[in-house]
Amino acid sequence: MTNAAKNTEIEVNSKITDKLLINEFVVRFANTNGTGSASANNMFAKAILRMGIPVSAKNIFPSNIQGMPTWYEVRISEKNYLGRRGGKSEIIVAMNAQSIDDDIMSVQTGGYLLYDSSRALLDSQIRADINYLGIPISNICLKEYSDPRQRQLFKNVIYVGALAAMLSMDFTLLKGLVRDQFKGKEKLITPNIYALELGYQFANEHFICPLDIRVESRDLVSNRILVDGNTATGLGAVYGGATIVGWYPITPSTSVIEKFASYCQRLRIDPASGKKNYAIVQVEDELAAIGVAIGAGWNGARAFTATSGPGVSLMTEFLGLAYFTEIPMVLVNVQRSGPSTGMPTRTQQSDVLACAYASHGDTKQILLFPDSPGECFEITAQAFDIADQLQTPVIIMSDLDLGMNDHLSEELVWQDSREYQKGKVLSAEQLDEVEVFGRYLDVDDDGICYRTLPGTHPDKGAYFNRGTSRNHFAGYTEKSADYVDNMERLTKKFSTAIHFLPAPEITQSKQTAQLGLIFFGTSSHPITEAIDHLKEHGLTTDTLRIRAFPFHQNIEDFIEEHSLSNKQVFVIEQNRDAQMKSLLVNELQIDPNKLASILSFDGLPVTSQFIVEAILGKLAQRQINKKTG
Amino acid sequence: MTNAAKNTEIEVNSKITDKLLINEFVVRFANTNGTGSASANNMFAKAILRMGIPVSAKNIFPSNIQGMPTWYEVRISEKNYLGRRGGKSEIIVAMNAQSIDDDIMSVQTGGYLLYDSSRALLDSQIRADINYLGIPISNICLKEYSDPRQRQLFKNVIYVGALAAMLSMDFTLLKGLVRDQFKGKEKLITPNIYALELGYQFANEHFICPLDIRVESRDLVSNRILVDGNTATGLGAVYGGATIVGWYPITPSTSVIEKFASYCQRLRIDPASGKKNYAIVQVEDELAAIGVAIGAGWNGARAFTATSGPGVSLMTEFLGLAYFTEIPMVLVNVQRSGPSTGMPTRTQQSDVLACAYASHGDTKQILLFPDSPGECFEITAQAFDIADQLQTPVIIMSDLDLGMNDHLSEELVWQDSREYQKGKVLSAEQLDEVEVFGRYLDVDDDGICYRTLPGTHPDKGAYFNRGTSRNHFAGYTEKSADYVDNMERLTKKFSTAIHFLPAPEITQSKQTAQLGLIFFGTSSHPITEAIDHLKEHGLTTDTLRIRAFPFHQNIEDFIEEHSLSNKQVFVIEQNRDAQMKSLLVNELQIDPNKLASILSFDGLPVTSQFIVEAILGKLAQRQINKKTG
Amino acid sequence: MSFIKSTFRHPRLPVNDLGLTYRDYEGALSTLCAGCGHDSITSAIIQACHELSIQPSEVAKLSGIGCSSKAPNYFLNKAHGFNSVHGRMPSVATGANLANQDLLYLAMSGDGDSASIGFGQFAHVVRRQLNMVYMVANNGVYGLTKGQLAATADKGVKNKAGDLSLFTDIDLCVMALQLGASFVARSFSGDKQQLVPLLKAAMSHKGFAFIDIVSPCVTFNNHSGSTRSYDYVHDHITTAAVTDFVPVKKEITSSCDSGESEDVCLHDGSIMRIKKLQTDYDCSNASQAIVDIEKHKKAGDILTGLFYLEPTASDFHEINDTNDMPLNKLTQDSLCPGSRVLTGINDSFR
Amino acid sequence: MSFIKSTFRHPRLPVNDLGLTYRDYEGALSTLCAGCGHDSITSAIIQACHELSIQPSEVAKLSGIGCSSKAPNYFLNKAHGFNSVHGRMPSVATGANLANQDLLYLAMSGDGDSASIGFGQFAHVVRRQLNMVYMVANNGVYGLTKGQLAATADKGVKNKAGDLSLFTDIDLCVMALQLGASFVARSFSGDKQQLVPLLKAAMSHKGFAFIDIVSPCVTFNNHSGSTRSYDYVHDHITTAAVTDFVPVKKEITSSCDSGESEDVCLHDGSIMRIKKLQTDYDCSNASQAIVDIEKHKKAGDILTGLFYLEPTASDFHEINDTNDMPLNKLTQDSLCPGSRVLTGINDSFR
Ligand SMILES: Cc1ncc(C[n+]2csc(CCOP(=O)(O)OP(=O)(O)O)c2C)c(N)n1
Ligand SMILES: Cc1ncc(C[n+]2csc(CCOP(=O)(O)OP(=O)(O)O)c2C)c(N)n1
Ligand code: SF4
Ligand code: SF4
Ligand SMILES: [Mg+2]
Ligand SMILES: [Mg+2]
Repeated sequence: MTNAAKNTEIEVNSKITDKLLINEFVVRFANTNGTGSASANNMFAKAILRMGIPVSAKNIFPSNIQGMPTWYEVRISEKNYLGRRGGKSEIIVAMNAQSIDDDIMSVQTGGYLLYDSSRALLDSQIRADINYLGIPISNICLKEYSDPRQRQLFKNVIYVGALAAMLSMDFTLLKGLVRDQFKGKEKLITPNIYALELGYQFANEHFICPLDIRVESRDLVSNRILVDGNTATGLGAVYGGATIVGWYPITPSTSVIEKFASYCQRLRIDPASGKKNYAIVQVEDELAAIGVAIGAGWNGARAFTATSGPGVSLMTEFLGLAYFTEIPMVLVNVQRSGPSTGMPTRTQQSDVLACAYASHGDTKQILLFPDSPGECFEITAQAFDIADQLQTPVIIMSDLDLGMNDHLSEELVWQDSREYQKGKVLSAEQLDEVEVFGRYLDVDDDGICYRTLPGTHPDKGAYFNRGTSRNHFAGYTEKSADYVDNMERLTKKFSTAIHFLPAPEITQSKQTAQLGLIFFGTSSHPITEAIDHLKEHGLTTDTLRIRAFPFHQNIEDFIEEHSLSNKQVFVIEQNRDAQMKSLLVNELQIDPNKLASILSFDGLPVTSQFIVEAILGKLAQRQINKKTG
Repeated sequence: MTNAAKNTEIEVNSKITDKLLINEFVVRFANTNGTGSASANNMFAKAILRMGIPVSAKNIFPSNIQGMPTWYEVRISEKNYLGRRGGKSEIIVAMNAQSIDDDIMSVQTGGYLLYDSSRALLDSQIRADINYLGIPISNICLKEYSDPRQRQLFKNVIYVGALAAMLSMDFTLLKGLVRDQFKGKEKLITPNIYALELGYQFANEHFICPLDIRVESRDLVSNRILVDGNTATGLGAVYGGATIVGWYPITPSTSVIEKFASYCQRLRIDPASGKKNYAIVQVEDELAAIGVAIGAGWNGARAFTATSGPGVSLMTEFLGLAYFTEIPMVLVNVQRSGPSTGMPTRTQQSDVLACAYASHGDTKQILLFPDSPGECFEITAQAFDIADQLQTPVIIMSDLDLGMNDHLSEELVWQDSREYQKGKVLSAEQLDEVEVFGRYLDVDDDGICYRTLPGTHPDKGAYFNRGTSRNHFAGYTEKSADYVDNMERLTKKFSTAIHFLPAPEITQSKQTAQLGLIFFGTSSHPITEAIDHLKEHGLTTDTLRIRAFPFHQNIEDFIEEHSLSNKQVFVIEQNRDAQMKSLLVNELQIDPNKLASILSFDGLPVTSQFIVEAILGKLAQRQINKKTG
Repeated sequence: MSFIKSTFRHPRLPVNDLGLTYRDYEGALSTLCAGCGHDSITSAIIQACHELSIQPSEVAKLSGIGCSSKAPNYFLNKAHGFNSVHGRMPSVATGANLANQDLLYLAMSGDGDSASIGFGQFAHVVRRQLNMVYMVANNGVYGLTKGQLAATADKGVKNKAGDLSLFTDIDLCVMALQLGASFVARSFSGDKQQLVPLLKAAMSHKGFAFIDIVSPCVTFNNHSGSTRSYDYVHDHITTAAVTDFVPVKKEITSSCDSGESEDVCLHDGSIMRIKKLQTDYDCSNASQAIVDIEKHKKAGDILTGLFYLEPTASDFHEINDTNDMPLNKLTQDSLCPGSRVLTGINDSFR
Repeated sequence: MSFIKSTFRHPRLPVNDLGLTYRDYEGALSTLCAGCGHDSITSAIIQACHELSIQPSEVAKLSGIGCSSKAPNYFLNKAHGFNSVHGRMPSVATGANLANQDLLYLAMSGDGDSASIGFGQFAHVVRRQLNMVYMVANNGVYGLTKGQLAATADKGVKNKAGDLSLFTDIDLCVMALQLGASFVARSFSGDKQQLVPLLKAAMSHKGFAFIDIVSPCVTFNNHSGSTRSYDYVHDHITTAAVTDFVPVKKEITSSCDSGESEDVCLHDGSIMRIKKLQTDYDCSNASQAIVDIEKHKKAGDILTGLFYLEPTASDFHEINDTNDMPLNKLTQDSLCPGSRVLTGINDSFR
């Protein structure tokens, strides 16, 4: 095969399967960041969605603004496998000369490489076992457009058009998407559709379209939506009644606030005055950001902030203050790969311990673990209730994958009958009735005391809120008994907390399965697929998805049930140090040997392949140990 | 008994024992802070020391500058019980009208209350079962002195003089102490001795001196010293070669730096130029303080900072940077009662988890746990070697009790043959020889790489130090494989670390005892006494004192050996949440049920009485559980 | 400090417009050192609030950490207070104020709290033009940690322990002026006659009001050689203008000598009457104020009084265009867009 | 940005006194956006170091976090660098400098890094008079996090996303002047002719040298309406004086027109020649400089050039009286007092 041949006509070297591969494959786009590829790639994913086929997308981008390699991985799966699969991709769109060598290597045998053939490939770039689809995209753009920015931008649209032909996508639907996307900027619609058609026609003219890998319309999406978690979180905060935000930009949490702000601009303007029913301050750093939330929480408004990595560390002192003074507020932690600056644009679940025990001294924080945009919305709204009811910070543990990637999710749900739960806040009337008011009096014996807000009552209920030891009446004390009493009450409050927190999601077979898988957040995405593969290996699996810390009793039960002799519990997490396992062991007093860890911490969302291999490996190891031991 | 009678003559109401109580009791001084009592009380303790009797002192002071209650507890024990005993005191010197009611209640039946009888006691303040020693101290001072400050100050000296008579202390020795104390301020010697004599004579004239509680000279101190841990730590840093300090004041760590500074002023002036061989900067906050240490550590100087409570939280982000970029530095954490501002002048061991896992992401820090001033000196000096050898921060976990109270300790030891261990730092010559230099190349397969210092070599060895993911050559990378490789190497380094760290101190009977006690830092002080009492209950005890994290293998062995059916391992710590137990369970993969926690967290140093009662209580509970279960 | 507070009340204590006496504005008993300047500030605040007939419960007291930051506990017992963490009061104040713009925010900080650990937060809350009274009790040392030099200590002075202040000192008034504060003044805890009217004006001012109050630390910085001791301050204090404060309801009766006296009308209609003692005094010129402050400093003097006032300044909420109804009073009706709106939003994700 | 760097070297590239070419001062390939102002600063630094014949390995490069803070990776490959955490470079620089006063400390920060999160550290390192060159690449936005407004953005401007800058902007030069910096200048990344001599002078200056460098962010703040765009800066830049830098070894040949030109001798004997373009220019008067800066700003102009120079200023080590031998070079002999001394100390505890 010569380069010339590759440029014009496809020559099928190898096939993935003898049959057609329909609706079950991965397309990976390799681009340079800052060239506008993400929106074209997203258009591709959304077109699949509108064809009724389950789809998910991972944007793998650098910590840099322009000119570095970036990838966008679209998984199409009518089996509803929405996590990453692992392994090589069926189709790679290789638009970045920097990374093309690696990209060529990551095409699956029998798969396709769509590349810009304006420049010939090197001999070393030719693999005999894959198929090359060369389109002279740069040359086409050079001919079609004069503006350099357009020459750049439309490259991306052209390959989407070509893919439409190759994969037999609904072209009308794609055009509809362009119209939706540029609503309000009508001038852009025609040139975009034109670019789509350039690609579409080129592919149809030069290749046998569609390929043996292709899509077919289905009705498998039902009312699900494709959205990123940060958008849903921002919206959840609007619905949850948050009015005040202090924040400081940091990837990957920034868009939580940006989305909150843009929804507020639409949904939170006072109809009478046209004024804002919210206040967002971009402050000087993360210490100030959480300070704002705490000040507002003290004063009775629902407030939150969002941050990542280094921001969490910087908020540590204030988290301790809020825990000890019992001030409600919500912190959204969109985790990224640590330690330190780490890999700011890679995902991880590695702040579990840093958040659970945030701050010096004996502190414990409430954590919530959403796993989908739908749940981000729900849990964020709920977090404000929980914080108010428990009078303590609530940390929502999202991550870059959940926050910034588009996930196929149940739609967002709000019951209009639902009422904000503001917890134990005394009104002026209630204060009048109360005989003695003590801010830290455990009246209900649940560890949660009654609080008052500034300005409520002319004479009663005022107290001096402080991070120092205090007695029941918020008076400063260094008396050991007072101190211990207060600390033990806080422990009691933490037990009470469990009743307010979302319970774990458990799937359990009739007869307890051989394997118990425990996971949380985005680690749940590849689970369905992993379970199916484990079944192929004759292994049955029960699962438990943790949704909150402190832990519900049934987590302990699940572990007990699944750690009998011929069973095994695995804890899947995306960090090096098995942080969730540590938390389970500590807080539930569980023998750590009952829990085997599956740890994926390379910064990319964990794959089903990784999970299955790790589980099989550990089970095999156990077999060996049994035999030899 | 009338008040008049109490003021002049002692009338023994009750006795603690029929025999004389010699060299085995507690004297507790109740004063108002800011009145200069601490130095008089300290003089009392030091006099006991010079009489050759083991003594220890606890200063229990408020977070305030002047006018609040403060106590000073001196334990005299020829049995060498140097921890707190618990329970009431044999003698109380009650000089504070604010606290006198409580003080009277805390005299042991048969014990003595020495008080200022210038004002009569109330009837409610008369207990029939204790003995009152009234001295009209204020009146005496009013008569003797005209300056108000003197009237205040000499009160304290007067009661020390009186105690000398009552307890039959060596008066010449006391006078010698005054001379030592006021060396350089000779004018103050005569009036102080005069005040001592005022008290001494008054007591001799009005009471039957000595009392049945008294001291007798012994030779039980040998070469031990009486000093606080912070002084020893500051001095350890001088000996360990620290040259640079960034710091921010915070109780109870401030005096670490103050002592370092004052010893440097004496011992670190360049003899030729008269210039400083050190630099100490009081910076704007704790973030800057640790930043200074890190910058200096990167540049090859030995540097440290000291902080407490909130300061630890504020240093979290930088601790993560130092861990990930592998920069040596030492942090002295003098723990106090948390959370948040907590009780700033009370002790605790509650930053174990906050320090071990300081910072977001997967981080682990090296911890050292000294338990005496002698060890503070040794471990601080050693910490600089460890930090340099491991290229990572080392956190010395002291606490308020250890840092600010005077302890009877082995003397400070320095072997002149000892050499600073600077670890793997390449010189220009070595760089010339090295074929390829990679800052993060694991050449020796121990996880510790070679580093270079700025300015070493004109062409080789320079690299860009960064908190982001990097490859072996310190180049920025977002490649998963590079990231994982580096993170796993850091785990390996942490295993290597164990070889550099002080091993636990184990006392083990020939046959494994029934009880295994694990503790660290100041929790070890009451252990000797506790063991003796447990023996009285027929219980034999082995002990293990943890001196470093990560943990040595023999800690695991100790736990295994002591957790067989009829044995029990207890972990004694001064925090609410059993933080050391958590760390043991996590890191050694130990079943948490093997470890029973003894938790004292009221802010005062743990007592032997508390330990014994808690252990007996838990054992009794276990018996009941066994019977019913 | 005495630890038993007399509960005796004089039957004929003067009452203000709300019928409250001075006692109704007091707080817990001070635990500061006898003679501490901060206690005088406390009593000036009590007097100012009483005279202004401020409803105590309509005040929110804020502070960081330090002896000075304990002070809010010693005034206005009926007001909620928030003793936050060291140097971070400004952010807490921001959140509190955002939540409820109807309260009066009285904040107390120290020079360690605001010029060292909190300098970043200080600078940014000034920029933000938060409607609050920000007082710094400036004693040149860290009182609560026993006398270390603060960043406001004059270069060259020594603290009690003998440490020399080596670096350029930070003048918080100059910084506030530079960063856009709309009310900037300096006073002295020992000069109630000057301090009380300034406090009253600051409380009546809408926008960010900053008052640096020289407040001697008797325990750690009252020695000779200190430039924050009572003696030094008494000897070196100068005032550019004497201010008097006339609440909105009172009629102005005193005559007004145009050249030497100026009336500035504050946003609530109350009047700040300024009697110039120095000819070049001009409280509407921030740059000039900085020059004046520095000129006096060079001469070894401490210039006090009102430095700058922008009576029509905006505050954060005006700039942000926040609803007049305090955000913490909004109910679910106005906060939650409801399920119908959500349906449309869901559609946008398909 | 191109990702393959040519390794071709022109055989006759000019060499400096050390025999090094410009190439010897380069760093890794920039990953910043094509046209980013920060890359121009990088090349000005390279040129300045080359012309001054600085031994690259005798330089320590420091930075915080941001696009600007990446820049040190792109110059002086043979110098060690420390890319620290966001806003905290000044403390790291302090520690590094304390450890070894013999290196030249070149620090690069951004306006987010220095005026927001790092404002406290910035202020305090200025006070400390650390001997370093502190450069801020001032683009008015947070480049790396995609264009949020920085605290240096002029009040009233909008960023690319359309957000309005609501609050008083922080002028870091004014702050540095106020806080006691001994060398303060402003320049423009697009004006190498001005920037290079200023950098050279700053590097030769002993004490704290601050240069605020307007450095447009082509991706997020180069739109019309921005006051940090190339177009705006080109149109509004004014200079008080043109400076030229004459290294210590070179003889001064150009004639010197006394009224309009002034030679300032730096501590190492090199000369800063200043040609005044504005009559009231006086680089020894910090207060005047502040007034000038603000006057121009009110007129919508950006004043650049050398604002202030105190050629005989002290640095931290002089003030501290540190030994001349770098502390990191001291050996155990001079650091450890030994066992004999300890015996005496033990005695003091008995
Ligand atoms: C994060 C943190 N660091 C240090 C401290 C210790 N500390 C308490 S008050 C204080 C300084 C107080 O000085 P200033 O603000 O001037 O108040 P003053 O006591 O002089 O009124 C310090 C350093 C602390 N509480 N928190
Ligand atoms: C503690 C912390 N907070 C936030 C961030 C995210 N962050 C990275 S760079 C940056 C701002 C950079 O702005 P600037 O200093 O002006 O540099 P520029 O990119 O504009 O050159 C921020 C907020 C971070 N890395 N660390
Ligand atoms: S130490 Fe100083 S500032 Fe603190 S209370 Fe005493 S006098 Fe006031
Ligand atoms: S985003 Fe702006 S500051 Fe960052 S590299 Fe691009 S142009 Fe430069
Ligand atoms: Mg102070
Ligand atoms: Mg910037």
